[in-house]
Amino acid sequence: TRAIEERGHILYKQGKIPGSFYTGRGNEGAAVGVASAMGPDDVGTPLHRDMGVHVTRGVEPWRILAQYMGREDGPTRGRDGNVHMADARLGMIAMVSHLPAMLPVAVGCALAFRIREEKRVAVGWFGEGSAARGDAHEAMNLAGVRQLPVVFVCGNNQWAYSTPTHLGYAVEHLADRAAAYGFEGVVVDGTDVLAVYREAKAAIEKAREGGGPTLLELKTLRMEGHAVHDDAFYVPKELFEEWAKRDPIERFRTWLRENAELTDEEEDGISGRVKKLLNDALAQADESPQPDPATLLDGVWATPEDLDTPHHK
Amino acid sequence: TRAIEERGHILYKQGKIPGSFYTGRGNEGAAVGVASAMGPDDVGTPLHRDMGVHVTRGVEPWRILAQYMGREDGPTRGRDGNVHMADARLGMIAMVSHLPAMLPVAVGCALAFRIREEKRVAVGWFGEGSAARGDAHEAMNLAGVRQLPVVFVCGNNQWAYSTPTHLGYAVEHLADRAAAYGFEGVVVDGTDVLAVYREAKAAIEKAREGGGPTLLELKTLRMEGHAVHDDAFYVPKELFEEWAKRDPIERFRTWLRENAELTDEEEDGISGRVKKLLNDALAQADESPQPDPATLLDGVWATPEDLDTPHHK
Amino acid sequence: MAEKTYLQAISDGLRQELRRDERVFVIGEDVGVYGGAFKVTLGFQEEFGPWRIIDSPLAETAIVGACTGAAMMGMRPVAEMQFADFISCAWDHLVTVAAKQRFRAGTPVPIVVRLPSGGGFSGGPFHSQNPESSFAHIPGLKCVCPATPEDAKGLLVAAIEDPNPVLFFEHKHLYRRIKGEVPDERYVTPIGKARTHREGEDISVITWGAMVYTADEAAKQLEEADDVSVEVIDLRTVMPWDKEAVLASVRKCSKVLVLHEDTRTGGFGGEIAATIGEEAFEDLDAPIKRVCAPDCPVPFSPILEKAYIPQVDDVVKGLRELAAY
Amino acid sequence: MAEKTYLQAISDGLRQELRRDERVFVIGEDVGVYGGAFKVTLGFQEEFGPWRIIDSPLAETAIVGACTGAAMMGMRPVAEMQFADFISCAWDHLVTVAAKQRFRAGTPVPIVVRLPSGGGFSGGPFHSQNPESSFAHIPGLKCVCPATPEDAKGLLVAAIEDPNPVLFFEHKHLYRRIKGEVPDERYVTPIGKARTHREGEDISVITWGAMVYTADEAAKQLEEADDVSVEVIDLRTVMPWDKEAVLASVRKCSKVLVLHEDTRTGGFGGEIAATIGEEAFEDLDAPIKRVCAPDCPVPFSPILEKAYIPQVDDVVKGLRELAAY
Ligand SMILES: Cc1ncc(C[n+]2csc(CCOP(=O)(O)OP(=O)(O)O)c2C)c(N)n1
Ligand SMILES: Cc1ncc(C[n+]2csc(CCOP(=O)(O)OP(=O)(O)O)c2C)c(N)n1
Ligand SMILES: [Mg+2]
Ligand SMILES: [Mg+2]
Repeated sequence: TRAIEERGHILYKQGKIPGSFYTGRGNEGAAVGVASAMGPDDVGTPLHRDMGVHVTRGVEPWRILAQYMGREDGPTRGRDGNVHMADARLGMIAMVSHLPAMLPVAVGCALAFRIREEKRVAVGWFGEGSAARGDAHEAMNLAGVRQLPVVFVCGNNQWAYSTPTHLGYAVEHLADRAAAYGFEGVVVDGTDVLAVYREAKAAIEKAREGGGPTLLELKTLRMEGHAVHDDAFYVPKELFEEWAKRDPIERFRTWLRENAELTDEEEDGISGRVKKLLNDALAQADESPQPDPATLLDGVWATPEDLDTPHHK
Repeated sequence: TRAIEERGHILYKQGKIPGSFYTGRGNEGAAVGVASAMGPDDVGTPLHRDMGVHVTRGVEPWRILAQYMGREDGPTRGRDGNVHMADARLGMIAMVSHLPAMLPVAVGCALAFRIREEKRVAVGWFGEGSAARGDAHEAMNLAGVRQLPVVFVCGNNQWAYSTPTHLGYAVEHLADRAAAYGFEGVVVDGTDVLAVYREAKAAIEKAREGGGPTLLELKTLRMEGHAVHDDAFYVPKELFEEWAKRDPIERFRTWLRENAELTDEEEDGISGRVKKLLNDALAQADESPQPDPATLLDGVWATPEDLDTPHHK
Repeated sequence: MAEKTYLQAISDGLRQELRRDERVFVIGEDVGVYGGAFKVTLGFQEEFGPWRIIDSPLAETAIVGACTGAAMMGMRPVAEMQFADFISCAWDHLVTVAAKQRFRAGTPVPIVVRLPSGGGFSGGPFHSQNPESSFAHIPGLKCVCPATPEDAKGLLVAAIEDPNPVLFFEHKHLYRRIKGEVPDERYVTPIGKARTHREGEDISVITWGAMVYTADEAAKQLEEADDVSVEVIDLRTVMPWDKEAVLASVRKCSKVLVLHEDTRTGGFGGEIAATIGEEAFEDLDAPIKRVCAPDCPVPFSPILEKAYIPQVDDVVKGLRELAAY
Repeated sequence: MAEKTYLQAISDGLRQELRRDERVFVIGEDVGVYGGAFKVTLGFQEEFGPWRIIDSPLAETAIVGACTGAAMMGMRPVAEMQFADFISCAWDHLVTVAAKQRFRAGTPVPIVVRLPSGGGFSGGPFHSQNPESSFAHIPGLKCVCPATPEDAKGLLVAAIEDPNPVLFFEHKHLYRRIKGEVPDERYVTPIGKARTHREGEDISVITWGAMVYTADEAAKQLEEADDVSVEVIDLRTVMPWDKEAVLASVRKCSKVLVLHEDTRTGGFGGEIAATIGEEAFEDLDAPIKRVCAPDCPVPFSPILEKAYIPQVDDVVKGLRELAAY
């Protein structure tokens, strides 16, 4: 089936992108599963493990590479780096470093939809570590009180930098906190892209129909260090081995082979296309010019014309 | 029984103090009940409805009146007003307006006790309205993760200024949120001083023995406007009438008469002593000098000598 | 045209915008049934309903953060802080998200945050502050501080139209004390243009907000008692601030006093004085004097507060020193 | 006495205090097993245990707020922010509670917050900021910005001893790049005393943090190429700042350049320039020049960041203009 093949396609990409792209490793299924469940007019605030969301929404790989290189054609034109980016035309809002500062923003998007009585949904991502911050609480409380069309996606990859979950929170499942805000919480195996898709779809459609917020907790393991410099010495090797068996891409490949008659030829075809796509992307990104220092101050203040964005309609 | 009589004594005071003192009306039982359950070395961060806490801890009424008058002998020496005060020697920490900004501070006191392995407990007050703020979440989460000796007292008087509870939170009892932080929550009738004392005592002693935090939700009704200027037109009259029947002072008087053989003579005696005490206090407060503007800047920076306070030992 | 209080002008201006632009909505604590702590939105919820005049939970980051999200989806949110002092609870959101989103991602954040600010009535350390200097330092945030009813309405309209996050400082002490003629129709007072509150020749006073009236009083006294003519420039907006107007006045008077109600050290008056010193060095006949609050929290006691907030006498003293220099 | 990096000096100073005073403890994100994002507390948890080197949840208000409470109970907390940028999440607590408690209630709050700050390595808008100006404006908070390994240790000790809340800005760019002799024994470098990094006659540069080295480079160039002698004053602490030392240098050189890495408008350089203009007006032979970052967030691209952070060439240019004035 094409839809699924496309998702597989994207998952492959994820596994194949070099360098800092690896920071989402182990989370590709979660990211892609949720993004695939979103409607075209839905919006979201994906974070640093959610490259798969941008790719699924259709950001061209070469522009992502240009972003990493700080080039003029990256979504932030060299103003910000790595996954601190988004394409407004695709309904995505660029994250800030401060976690989970984008959750109140996602709730605000949902508030706009509710005021205008549009059947659109906002999706807000956060990690299990940043669940400890006040922003998570204020956002979920407001969303619960007003029953806004927002889905909170907690990527629980068991570590916040070097901090294990028992030093971050003292409840069994973060999804259980949803009850404290008057909506539903669901725990999902984040390495099973189809399960994620199913639950995300249900939550998003529920919100769309006026059923209020849902808190999805996607359990995964961060399969590498917090970032490239971190070798994750503090994570028990057994844990890595155990979760390696549940690699979302492998799981989905197996599923495709067993249920979607994915053949060796098709797979090689996909890998081939991906390799080419990324080679072309790299070349194209490399041709993107460096930003011009003379324009540094241009972007500080918004002009009335800036308001003609899909965002602001 | 003297202890109880003293509490009754204090309750009477509460009812008799003029002007802004009324802002605690309906909450006297809750405040006094909790304060009476605290040990001499325990500390707390009472708020604007908790005059009863200060009085119970032994702040002399004349100094409170001096505080209201902005005089030199008020606990803040005219620097801050009304209940924004505390006597460090009595283990109290002066509140700020920003709610519930004192909760992380109370948790910090408990952290110090835990680090030093002292059997002391910190009590942090907040209202049901301010439960929506991030500070409440961050404080309870840290306390839960570290199982610190702190008791959170939520004075749920059903209104946050003009905001009813259903616009402030979407869970039945705020006490239920304790589960989200890994400790126990208890709902108590805040107009029953003895019930409050009982539950507060249990929570405080549990914390003292290493049992971790408790969230007490004391249900009352704010029997007047948010402050003197507010006539509370938005509160249904029926609600006032219903809760008037449960006036904590009346309830406790009745109890004293039925169980502690409180006689008319004793009662008149108490009211007499209270009247005199307050008259004297007013006179004494009135003699307190105005603060000297020349000293305005003296208090901005702490000196090493300032650290010789009971607080800092 | 009708005479209105500063507060009425704000209220009417906001109602007018709510009527003409359905993208505009109000969110804050007690803004609905109660009409806001200062009754600026009194009766609004009846007219516009609970989804355009939104009573929020007690959570400033949620309020302002939600405004940012709604603005990105095409709304024109107007948040009310119950007191300006509580904006500290939304500091991170404003400086981290709202201020930088346009620069980083090209996404404008057209929000307005209304901030009842200022002292003078024993509000104490947490109901009297003037935090504009803290925000004026953050690139991407605008700070508006009207002094007259006419400006209050016109600048509020401008703030709502502006595609950037705008902090709208309403001085509580002016709410009911200051009256003035206010056009009934809609009009825009441009952000970034100062006004000359009083013409003068000898000394130029640069100020904004409630201090405009303190400066004017002092100017009167100097004119009458000392025969010194004092110009009073009302900046109207602190970020952006009207450097050209200030420099023109400085070149004319060649003596300057910068006056603000916030504390001195690190206050925005330093920026203004430094800029004048840098760009009008040759025009100055005397050191630039700053009259500000001393470096401490706002005290509660009336006597202490009087010693804290710059008084007419303090300005007169400063002007006399400049005149004598 | 041994040669140490800036980072090692901070680490050793902190360990020394933890050893000699059991009231001192460390709390922050990943400070325990991991030893902190920059490894300042590497190995500390083994030595002092999990209740003195505390891995906190990801919650800055909880971290700093808990420090305040613990300090009131007699402890000497040292909080670590993973990056200075994240202190914005504890802004409200610091300005509302910690800064004002002594003034209001007579209760001192002896806490230290360590803040790895500054740019120069493409950290982008949220891992490069220098927020000291925002805090220096708040009465009751001290801001310490060491430039040398020796000062880093001595000022950290002073900060821990100080009965007030102290923000300790550690410049990330100096961590491993700057080495210097550091005494092994405990010593206190007083807060509020500047040091003369370089003696000069003609122009005085007032700066702090990493910019001390930028200024020194520029001074060298002017001495060699233009035969102009430049004095470099390292403030060491921005609040309180050493006005006397600055004014003395100004009186000697009568030309001044104020340099900082933070953005210009509303930055603390304005306060310094305004004060000099007010108190040394007659001594100035040229306008006070400010060299600072332009008014925008810190950009990620190396090329843009180079245009943002003041470079040696920018300072040289400013000095030449002053020399020619
Ligand atoms: C407010 C804030 N404080 C600290 C940091 C530094 N930091 C970046 S990622 C991270 C760990 C986040 O853990 P989690 O929320 O579980 O997300 P994950 O990285 O595991 O996906 C930390 C502490 C931050 N980004 N924001
Ligand atoms: C952070 C913050 N925002 C707004 C206010 C203004 N304010 C003072 S009291 C109050 C209502 C508080 O309600 P609640 O927490 O239920 O306490 P109560 O007054 O009912 O005892 C509000 C909004 C404040 N004090 N702090
Ligand atoms: Mg995580
Ligand atoms: Mg209440």
